Formats: sequence, C-alpha cells, structure tokens
Amino acid sequence: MKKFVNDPKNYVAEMLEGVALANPGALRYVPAYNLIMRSDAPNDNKVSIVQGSGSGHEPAHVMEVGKGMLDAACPGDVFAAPPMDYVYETAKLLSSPKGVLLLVNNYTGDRMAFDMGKEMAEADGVRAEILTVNDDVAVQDSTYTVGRRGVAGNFFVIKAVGAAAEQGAELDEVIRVGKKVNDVTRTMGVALTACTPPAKGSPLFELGADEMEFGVGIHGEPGRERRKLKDADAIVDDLLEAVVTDLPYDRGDRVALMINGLGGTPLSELYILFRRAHQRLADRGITVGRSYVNEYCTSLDMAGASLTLVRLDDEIEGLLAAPAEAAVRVF
Amino acid sequence: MKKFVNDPKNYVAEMLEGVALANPGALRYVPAYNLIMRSDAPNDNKVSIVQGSGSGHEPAHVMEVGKGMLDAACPGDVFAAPPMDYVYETAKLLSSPKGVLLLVNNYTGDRMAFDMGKEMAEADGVRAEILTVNDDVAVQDSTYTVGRRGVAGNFFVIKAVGAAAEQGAELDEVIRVGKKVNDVTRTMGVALTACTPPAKGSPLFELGADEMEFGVGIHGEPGRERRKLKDADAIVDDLLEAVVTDLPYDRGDRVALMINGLGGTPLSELYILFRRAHQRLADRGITVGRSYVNEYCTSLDMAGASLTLVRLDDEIEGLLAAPAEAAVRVF
Amino acid sequence: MTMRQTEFVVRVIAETAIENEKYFGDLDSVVGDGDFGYSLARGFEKLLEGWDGLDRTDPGTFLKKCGIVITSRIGGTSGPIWGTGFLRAGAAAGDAAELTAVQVVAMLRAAIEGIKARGQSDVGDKTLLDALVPMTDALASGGLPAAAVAVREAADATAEMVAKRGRAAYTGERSRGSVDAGAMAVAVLVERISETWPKQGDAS
Amino acid sequence: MTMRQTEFVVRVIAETAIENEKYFGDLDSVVGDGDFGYSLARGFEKLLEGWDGLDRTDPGTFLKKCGIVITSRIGGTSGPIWGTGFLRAGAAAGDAAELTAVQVVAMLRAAIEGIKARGQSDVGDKTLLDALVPMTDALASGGLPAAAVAVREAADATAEMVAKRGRAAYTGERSRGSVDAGAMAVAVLVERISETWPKQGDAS
Ligand SMILES: Nc1ncnc2c1ncn2[C@@H]1O[C@H](COP(=O)(O)OP(=O)(O)O)[C@@H](O)[C@H]1O
Ligand SMILES: Nc1ncnc2c1ncn2[C@@H]1O[C@H](COP(=O)(O)OP(=O)(O)O)[C@@H](O)[C@H]1O
Ligand SMILES: [Mg+2]
Ligand SMILES: [Mg+2]
Ligand SMILES: [Mg+2]
Ligand SMILES: [Mg+2]
Repeated sequence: MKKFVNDPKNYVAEMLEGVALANPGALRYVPAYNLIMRSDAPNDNKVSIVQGSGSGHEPAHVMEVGKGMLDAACPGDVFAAPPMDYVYETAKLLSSPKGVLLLVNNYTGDRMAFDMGKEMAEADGVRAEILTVNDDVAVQDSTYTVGRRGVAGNFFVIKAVGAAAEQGAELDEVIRVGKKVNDVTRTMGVALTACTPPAKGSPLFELGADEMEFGVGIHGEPGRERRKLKDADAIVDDLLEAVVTDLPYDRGDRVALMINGLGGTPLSELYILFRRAHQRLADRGITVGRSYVNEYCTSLDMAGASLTLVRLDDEIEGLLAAPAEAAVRVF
Repeated sequence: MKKFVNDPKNYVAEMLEGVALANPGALRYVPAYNLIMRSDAPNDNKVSIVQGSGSGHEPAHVMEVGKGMLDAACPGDVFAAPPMDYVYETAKLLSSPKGVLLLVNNYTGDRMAFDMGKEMAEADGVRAEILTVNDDVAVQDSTYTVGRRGVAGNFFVIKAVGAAAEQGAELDEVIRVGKKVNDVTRTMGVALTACTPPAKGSPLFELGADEMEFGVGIHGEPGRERRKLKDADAIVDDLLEAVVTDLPYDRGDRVALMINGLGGTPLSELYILFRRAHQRLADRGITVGRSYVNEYCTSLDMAGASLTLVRLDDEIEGLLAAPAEAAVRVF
Repeated sequence: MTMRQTEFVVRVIAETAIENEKYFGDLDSVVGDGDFGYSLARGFEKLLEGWDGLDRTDPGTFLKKCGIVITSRIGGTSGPIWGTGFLRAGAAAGDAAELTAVQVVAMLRAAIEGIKARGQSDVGDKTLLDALVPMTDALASGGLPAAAVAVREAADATAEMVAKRGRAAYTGERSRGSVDAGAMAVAVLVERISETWPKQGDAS
Repeated sequence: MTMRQTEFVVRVIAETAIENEKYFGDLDSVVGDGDFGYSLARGFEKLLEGWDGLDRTDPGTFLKKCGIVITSRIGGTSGPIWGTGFLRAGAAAGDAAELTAVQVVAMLRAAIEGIKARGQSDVGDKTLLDALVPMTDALASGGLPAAAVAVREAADATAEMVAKRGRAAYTGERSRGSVDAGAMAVAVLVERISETWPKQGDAS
C-alpha cells in the first residue's frame, strides 16, 4: 500500500491530531467524538454550523472548520458516516440559542446518524435543524433510491451558510440560503483510478489502463458506468453536458465553476480541465463569475476530478465572496 | 496513462491558460514566454519578484503569483528549466527602477538559463539580481556536484522576499532577507511512487510494492537510495533526523514546519505525517511556531512528501505572517 | 432462549464479525465503499470492551443495551441498521427471563420491522433484509439448522438482484452479479451460530 | 565542409533528434527526469520551423544562428549546453565559405570548450562530453567512419561512470550501470551523419 499510514485503525485519529496541532489556538479537538471545532464556538449570537460525513474526503470537512465556514466537523471512519453519538455530542457542544445547523451529505448512513443524533440532542434542549446536500447529477433521483448524493458542491453550501451565520442571520434565514445554494448546485465526477482505503490496503476495484469510471461519488465506489478513457477536453465536455443540462444552466447565466480534484490528480491537470470547461461555458453563453480549482472533497488517493456549477445571483455571490478562514493552511 | 491530458505538447500551455482564466483581472498571461504575471506589475515602487523552473511542480510557481508573493513566473516544459528567452523577456517585462529579483532553484539548467537571461536583460538596462534556493539536504554539497537542490523550501523564500518587496524594501534588503531564509531552511523528501510525465506516458521508474525512494528531489528522478517501505511515523523520524541534524536545529529553536505533498498523496496522510513531526520536534525541545500542511511544490502525480523546517526569528516570522494572495484558489 | 444463550449468541455474532472483517470489507468493495467489515468489526470490538458491564437483568434488557452501544458507536449505515435491529429485538423480548422459540421468532420479526422502518427498505432491495427475512421464516418452520441452510441460499440469491437501497444502488444495473455484503454477513453469522449452538446447548 | 553540407549535417541532427524523442527521453528516465528527448525534439522542431529563414551567408554564420535558436528556445540543461556548442562552433568557423577537415575538428574543439565552460564540466563527469571528445579525437585521426565507431564505444562506456554533473549526479553511485542520455544522443546523431554522409557527398 503506497500510503503514509501507521495502524490503519488510528488513521482518522492521527489525522485529526495533526489538524489540531497545525492550528493551535484556532481549533479544539475532542478525540472521543472525532470532533474538530472552532475554539471560539459556540457563539451565543451566531448559528452554529456543523457537518459530519465519513473521513477520506479531506479537506472536507475537518479542514473547512474556521471563521465564516464550519464551526465544527465530526467525521466518522474512512467512508463511514459518523456514529450517532458523535452527532449527538457535537450538537450539544455546539448548542447556541440561535440554533445549530447540521449539514448532511445525502447518504443513507449519514442521514440516519444525523436524524437520530438530532432527535436526541433536541430531547436535551438543543435547537437543531438538518440541511441535506445533494448535488450529484450522476444519480437519478427516484423513489427507488435514497436520492442524489452530496458531493463536492457541499463546499458552496458550507461557504454560503457559514457566511450568513457569521453575519448574524437567524437559523431560518441560514437554512433558506443553504437550500437556495444547494438547489442551484450540480456536480458530476469521473475517476481514473480506484482509491485504497487504509484498512483495506488495496484498491477498491481494478480499472484497466484505458478505462475510467464515469459518474462517481466520493467514496471510492464504482460510478454509473465504465468508459473508455478519453482526452481531457472530451472528458470535460461529457461532464459539462451532464451538469449543464441537468438544472439546466442557460445562456445568460452567471456561475461559479469548480474543478475539484479527487485526491491523486495534480493541480496542473485540474487547470487543464478548468480551461476547457471555462471555454465551453463561454460557447454556451454562460459566464464564469467565480473560479475554484483545487481539492475540496476527495476520495483518499483516487485520481479523478469533479466539475461543479453554481448558478449565481447577487446574494449567493456576496456570500461566496465573504471573508473566510479554514484550517487547511496555504500561507 | 491515468491523467487528464490532451496533446502532451500542450500540457503546460493549457494549464497556464487555465490559471489565467481562473484569475481574470488579477493575472496576465503571455503565451510566448509561458509567463504568468500580476496584472498590476511591474510597480515602480517595488522590487519585482520573479521565479522560473520547470513545470510539473504546481502550485510552484505559477500559482504563487499574487500580492505579497511572486510578481511573475515563467516555467519551462515539464521538468525542464525555462529557455533563456523566457527569463530574458520576463525580466524585461517586469523591469522596475527598484530592480528585479530572479529566484532560481539550484539546478544546472535553471542556473544557466537565468545567468544567461539576466546578462541579456542587463545589457538592455534591466537591474536584475539572482537569488538561488538550495534547501535539499538529500544532496551533499560538494565540489563534484552542482550543489544542493532547491525544493519545497522555496515557498518560504518566495513568501519572505514577496513580503519584503511588498513592504517597499530595496533590492539589497530583499536579497538579504531571501538569503537569510534560505540559510535556515532545510528539506528532505521521500517518494512512494514514481510520477508519469505526460510526454512520456508511463512512470519514470518502477518501484516495488514494499519500496520507497528516500531523498528525492522534485523532478521525479530516483532519490539517494531505495529503502523498504516503513510506517508513516518511522518515515517521519528518518526525514526529521536528516533535516534536524543538518543545519542543525537545536533545543530552544522555534521553527516553521512544512509537510509538502508531492502530488499524489492526499491531505489526510500529510496531516498524519505532520502530527508525528510536531510531536518529535517537541521531544527535541523545538517549538513549531508556524505550520504548513498542503501541496506547495510537487512532482506531477508522485505519491510522496517532503518535510521542511525553517528556523524562525521575529523578522522571518513577521514576513511569513504578512498578508499574501496567490492564484491558487481556496475560497 | 436463556440469558446465557442470549449472551452466547451475541458473543458469537461479535466474534464472527471481528474475524470476518476483511471478508465483509471485500464484499462491500465490489459495488460499495469497502467499509462494512471495518465498521462492524470496530463496533463489535467496542461492544466486547464493555461486555462485562452490560445489564444482564433479562435477555430483552441485555439486547437493548447491546443495541444502544451498536447504534451509538458504529458508523456508516450499519450502526443505525444493526443497532435498531438489536433494540427492537430487545423491546419485543420484554422482561421474560427465558424466551420460547416462538418468542425468538417474534423478536426477529420485530428487528426486521425496525430495520425496514429505519432503512426505508424492504425485501427485494438487495440488503441484509433479503437474508434476514428468509432466515427467520425458516427458523420458524424448521429450527436453527433449516435457518442456516436457508440463509446461505438467500444470501447467494442476492447476486441476482439490482440494489435499490444503500450505496450499491448508485451503480444501478452494475450491482447485479455480486452478493450483498450485509446479506452475506447475516448468512455467515447465522451459520456460525448454528454450528456452535449444539455445544452451547450441551454446556448449558 | 560546404554550406550545403553544413546545412545537411544540422538537418540530420534535427531530424534524428525528433525521431528519437522517445528513446532519448527513456534514457534520461533511468537516473534523470525524462525530459531530455522532449526538450531536444521540441527545440529542433523550432529550428526546422524557421529553417528557411536562417542566414546562410557562410557555415559559421549559419551555425551561430542555429545556436541562438537552440539556446533561446530549448529548455532544461540541454538548451544552453547544445546552443553554446553551436554558437562556439560557428564562431570558430569564422567567415570561411568552405571548411577543411582540420577546421571542422577545430570547430568541434571550440564547441567542447564552450560546453565545458557553460556546464562547469569535463571529461569523466558522465555527460555528453564523454562522447563528444573521443568522437572528435577519432574524427581528427580517422575521419567520419572512425568517429562513428569511437562515439558508440565512448557512449557505451559512460555506463561505467558515476555522474558528477547534471541531474544524474544527485543519485551518486546509483548512476553507475546506465549510459548517459546526452552521450548516447551524440552517438546516435554521429552514426546517422556517418551513414547518410556518403549519399550527401555524392549528391553535392
Ligand atoms: N436502507 C437500507 N436498509 C437496510 N439495509 C441497508 C440499507 N442500506 C444498506 N444496507 C445494508 O448495509 C450494507 C452496507 O453497510 P455499510 O457498508 O455500513 O454502509 P455504507 O453504504 O454506508 O458504507 C449493505 O450491504 C446492505 O446490506
Ligand atoms: N553540467 C553539464 N555539462 C555538460 N553536459 C551536461 C551537464 N549536465 C547535464 N549534461 C548533459 O545533459 C543531459 C541531460 O539533459 P536534460 O535532460 O535536458 O537536463 P536536465 O537534467 O536539466 O533535465 C545529460 O545526459 C548530460 O549528457
Ligand atoms: Mg460507507
Ligand atoms: Mg529536466
Ligand atoms: Mg460500505
Ligand atoms: Mg532531464
């Protein structure tokens, strides 16, 4: 296994310790609940923003804790939703008179843990609401499934609700904003390699040298279909077609465009994808108002990328442009 | 080849176009010289800071162009120093009465291109100086070799000279600061996989499942020696031993600690490495004053990491803490 | 089923889940995300860590306490699903000191209803329910040996299904051809209980 | 060597470098960074793009113009090294309309001195100099066929050396056992010139 890992059972705990050590003063770490929280949270005059999810998606979400972003994140093990307890304890610790907003990526396990954790916290007097993120167009929303997955688009929901909460908005208002952003956000992903969960020690699946998985989520599972590998531009065209036609995004729209790396793909390639997407959006009469090229929501070491669009209006653009800090360090 | 790539000959140009498209207004792109520059550069009241190097190290250096960082970067092809022409034209374009500082990572090709480019620019009346970065402890500095390589530590030199220049320092002063930072910066790297240059289309070398390359640079070449893979903590201990004993860093020192990903290693693993390094430094009585965990200087999609220490004093810490912006987008 | 036998069954489940961590994880890797074995193993380890302190007033109380640990400490989909199963089984057992075979079947049916409600799922969705339900039917009509045979057949048969719930559902038609990890885990656990039960019966 | 023959030699070098992009790159992958073939190929492509516009006043001028293109447009170590070689050779040729064999050798010696100065390198450092110098010696004493034989032997012999210059030097002792990419490139180019030269001689 070509990974920096000690005992795989300690993978998440050691990572979280690292995050805490790298952000002394700013973040607090509560090992019992895999909890990373702002040291200055909760704040009585601010809605607390919390997100769980499995680990393995870094920087989502533990490294998105900071001013104008999340107040706390309580990840489960790699690709496993946090146990209900973590959600319950986190909600209690982050309890504010203005309320706690629990952000959930739409997966069976996460939803169950958050539903149950929220119920229990409410029984203890915590004011809590859940907001579900489901931006993935690879999954057809039907009565047969749990519905669309929450993938890299969660960044925009976090950023928007984080900004609104920081500005003092009430819980209802924060939820309105979050729903609004989620409703105009769509993502489609592609994987070039399978990832290797540390506890498994080998890739989750085998992929031929000339194959890719189209329509993947963020848990290393196979996608909608296996396709022949294409060049970068052709892949972008396919991703963009799926995303643009889904909402749909129309001529005259102004959007945020995100190219998100899945973990094993270098920045250089992400910018090559970004270039094409930007050009093709221009061809369609869609203007890129804000650009995001980096890793935001990953699947361990998977080589691959996802493309996200957010339809902007003045309100959303203002929230996305609002100042923010995150644990993931650049300077 | 599990990469997002079109014609490999266009790899660098397409990436640079992407960078320019993602930063409208802020950056200017001059295709003829692979040049990415601040739109507001040159500034008559500021030393211009310029860096070349091969491509494939992103975000170094094109995505480090911005206020308080580089004024321009002119990369060559993947792992190839920029042609002399690029350096010459860049120096002319960035010419300021206060001077141009050319940062060079210490490699034969880069040094030759910058020496020649600088000479030619000077003949055209440009005031230019060269500052060489050589932080890699894997290479023994001897008369037989070109000397130590410049690797991820270049980030700190860029950050410091960028801050000093932004504050209006004169060229001599900027150089003093840069040399000072370079002198207290040391790095050691390890690779778990070989990287795949797009034009080659296959990994540069083969590495057994239980092997790693210890003491690698940033061009995908093999390192000082091939070793048996160890667990993350043991690898950190070896890296740290090499770095700490080199300067050496002593009990009572305050340092910046950087864990730099080489491109294919996810953030989660970098924080696992960071944790151990932080703990071991504490054991040695060395305090971590500033923490850096991310990709700063990569080798395409190579899985691996490097560990950098910078001995801090008030001056260096102030420069590292100064505000800065970079093309690589986080929010 | 006595208190001791209840303890025995839960212990076999826990130990077997821990032993099969890798196998269960590999099953979940085919069209899932590979964490199923890890989640179960870590969760049941936690159950065994606090084993001696669990309230043993009666089988129902014991099962409920197990359910609380599982629900609160196992992550992924499995924590809530398995925890709910244990909680509902415990509740159905009431405060009886010993359970008849009929009561055991009723307990399992309660667990199944709980899982269906929690997972918004049903037989045919390619989940552990597709092993648990046929197993319970067989147990009711033919006892443990029949249940062990039925559960293996049922788990194998999930290979023919298209997943409609859980992570495998995202892959749609591609989920056909491989067995469901949860269903196969139920089969392995029930087989192990069946294998070890006679000895337990003798000993008690 | 006439102007036409000079053009011919440079053209063969350019075309052969472009044809061998992959081979040269693979040689540079063993203990280097794999860009050597790419750098040479792209650089000589640029030379051929502007081919018709190059000043052909005399062989010396022509070689200098080639050197300027190569120095300014090829990246990596190879641009400055190869460009310097062409520039110095051109300078040594002066404005002679045709060069004698002795002048050609002197030109090559000038190129070698230029490369040594530019690269701060010498024979024995495991670089292209270890092919270029023995080749020039053989050319002086035995003409082109002898040079072609000598250069191959010399390039092969670099496998025994430890690199002291260039990227391969970073790997220290590990550089032993594989030939130097630059030296082998020189061998391939000289062999090709030698193979094609007679036809050229006939045609001119
Ligand atoms: N909605 C559901 N209802 C009942 N069982 C389910 C449901 N979703 C998944 N399962 C079962 O859980 C197993 C997967 O568990 P686990 O790996 O913990 O979940 P996750 O998909 O969150 O990684 C599946 O094999 C299936 O048997
Ligand atoms: N200092 C030097 N002097 C002369 N030739 C050199 C020197 N360094 C390297 N070379 C030659 O250049 C070749 C590598 O060229 P290239 O791949 O372009 O360089 P880089 O190491 O910058 O990637 C080597 O095989 C060697 O023959
Ligand atoms: Mg999971
Ligand atoms: Mg190179
Ligand atoms: Mg799973
Ligand atoms: Mg090279």
